[in-house]
Amino acid sequence: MRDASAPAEEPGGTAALEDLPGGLKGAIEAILMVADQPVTEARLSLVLERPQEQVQDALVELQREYDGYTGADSPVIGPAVPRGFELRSIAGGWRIFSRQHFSSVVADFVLDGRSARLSQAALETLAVIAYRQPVSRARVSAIRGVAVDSVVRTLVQRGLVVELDADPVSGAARYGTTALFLERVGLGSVDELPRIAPHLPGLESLGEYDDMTF
Amino acid sequence: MRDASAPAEEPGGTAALEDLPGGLKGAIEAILMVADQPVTEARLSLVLERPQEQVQDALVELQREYDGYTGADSPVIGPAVPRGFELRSIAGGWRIFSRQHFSSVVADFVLDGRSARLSQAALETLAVIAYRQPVSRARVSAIRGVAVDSVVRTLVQRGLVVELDADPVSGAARYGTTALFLERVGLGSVDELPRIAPHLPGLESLGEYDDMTF
Amino acid sequence: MAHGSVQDVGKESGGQSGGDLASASDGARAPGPTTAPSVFAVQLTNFSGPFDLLLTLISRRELDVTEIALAEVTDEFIAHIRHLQAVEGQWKLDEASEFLVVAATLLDLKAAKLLPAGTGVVEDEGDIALLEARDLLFARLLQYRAFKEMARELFHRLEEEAERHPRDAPPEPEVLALLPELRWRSTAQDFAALAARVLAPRGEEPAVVETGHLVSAQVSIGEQSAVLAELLQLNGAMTFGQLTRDGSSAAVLVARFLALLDLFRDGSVSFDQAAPLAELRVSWRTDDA
Repeated sequence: MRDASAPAEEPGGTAALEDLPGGLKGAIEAILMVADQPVTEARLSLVLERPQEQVQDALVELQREYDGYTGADSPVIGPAVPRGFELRSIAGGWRIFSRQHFSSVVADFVLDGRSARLSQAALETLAVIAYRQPVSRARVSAIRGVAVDSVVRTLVQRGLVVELDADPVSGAARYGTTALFLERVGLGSVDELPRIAPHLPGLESLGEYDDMTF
Repeated sequence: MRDASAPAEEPGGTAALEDLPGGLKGAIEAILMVADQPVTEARLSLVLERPQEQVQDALVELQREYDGYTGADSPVIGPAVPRGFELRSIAGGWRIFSRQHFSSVVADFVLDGRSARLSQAALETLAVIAYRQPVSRARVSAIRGVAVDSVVRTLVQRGLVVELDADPVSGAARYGTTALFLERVGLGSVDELPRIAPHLPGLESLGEYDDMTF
Repeated sequence: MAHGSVQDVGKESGGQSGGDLASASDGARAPGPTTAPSVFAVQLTNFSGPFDLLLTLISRRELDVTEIALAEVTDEFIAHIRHLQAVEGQWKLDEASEFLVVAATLLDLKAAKLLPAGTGVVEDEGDIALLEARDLLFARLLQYRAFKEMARELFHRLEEEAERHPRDAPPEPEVLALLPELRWRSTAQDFAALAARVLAPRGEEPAVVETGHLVSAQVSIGEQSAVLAELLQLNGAMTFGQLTRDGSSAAVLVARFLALLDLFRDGSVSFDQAAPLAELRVSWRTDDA
């Protein structure tokens, strides 16, 4: 898929972006497609090293394209056909969402895919959070050896886990378990969680392993 | 949030989808926006209540559109301009990815744990398991000439390899690769792995050496 | 090229010392400027087993696997594992045996080459066994090389794929709110067991050979040494039969025997045999002896 001839390696990097297939708009799309929260124009401007007005213009153009209107330089015959997604400006940033009028389809998909039981990955992540709270996603991820972002999200959606505070050092959000969790496992408080030391001698010294990456 | 004016509630639901602006393709796009793993054609077919061939055609059309080619019914003047994202068929399903040549600008916005590199020992072990699955650790060890227990454990933790079954003769656990592995190497299925034969004529007959020690 | 640390040499790195493939494969492709043909400079590369080492040595000299100049490569291989051993202090048993098996096979082959060529006719069973050993070694080496190639291929694919990022963004909150009722099965106890498993350290498990089914009780050679020393110091010279009269089990008997060898090696006891095949007498050596 990559255009091997693309002169991406050009010296004086500011020019290179426009030479890549898709150019500035493509770069913005690439970012917005994988960002899981709104991205501000200021941040885009910073990362892409382009003036904020230029970024803003590109965003509005993209928004119009997704809504079915094409740029003046590429006229399309026929009625405007919107894409299944849209670019919305919310909470001071931009984010791609499913188009609203497809929300029932999206709901069908989400409901169909969601098992009424927690996956093994979700249970294990929940266990780590329960015993290590308050704990950041990065730390849980280090303990489990895999990325846990979507699993933590599921647990938050399920109301079993909640964002407690920010890590004083890194500023990363830290998670803990909820009252609903306690209710499900039949406990009055987190302190009543069975000790896990008997299962594992020397657990106390485990702290140092947590932060290692594997 | 749902657009009340959209004719989604029409009786005889099968017709409704095509009446929505964007139609089937739009609906598929809307779903791809919220998917957190590759979505199979079968599942799209089920949720959208459309024949699988129709879904497949729409996916291929979307893929081409993102790559910069437009359908015959909407000719665009000028060269094909790819979008900043692409639709790929991997690990048995379809998923949206940022386009590779924008990786440097996208990297700032994602932290998905993909960057963690595997050691040479892990890569070699992964290769043997991928090509010889289902395969026991002892067999992998015989091919590599060293014990592989801890390496296999690492691969299992990373979710790239999984215990499949027990060897019918020895009872030893046999391992194979996972969907995550396919996703990470960008393949649709294990059958798409590059043929091993060109590298080594007559390798097929070597299988018998695996179990021999000398 | 010299990428691995000393501690890493020859060890399974367990996936934690990233990205050595590129460097190792570079070494395998092109003989670096550091490899003067006359002097063998030991490279502290992270060799992933004996085949890896052997392949690297072969390709460094730009030789075909099937026609390796055995004498040179064998010497380098031996030199290398000697060096590794010196650096490591000691080997892990399973690793060492793999290296030694390959080294022994190479030595056999080298020896055969050095001997007068003879008639070229396979003469005895020893020759045939040697040919088989050679073919087997080459076959395994070829096979390993093929998988190494594949590993490189996988590496490139992984690297390339890492530049594409999948979309992983949650739906809108309204959609997320649509959740089927959770079916919950775990009790607090299940949960604790799960947590204990997940939180367990994942480092190397010590390689413990389970012997519980073989020996009912552990017998320490050290302890038995002490027992022997006491008996001998008390009684002067004794026969082995006398020394083991109170032995309650075969394990104790064996441990006493081994302890006796230990003591002899240390110069603590001496053996005295009156006539050929006569019973040995063991006596404690005093300093003035």
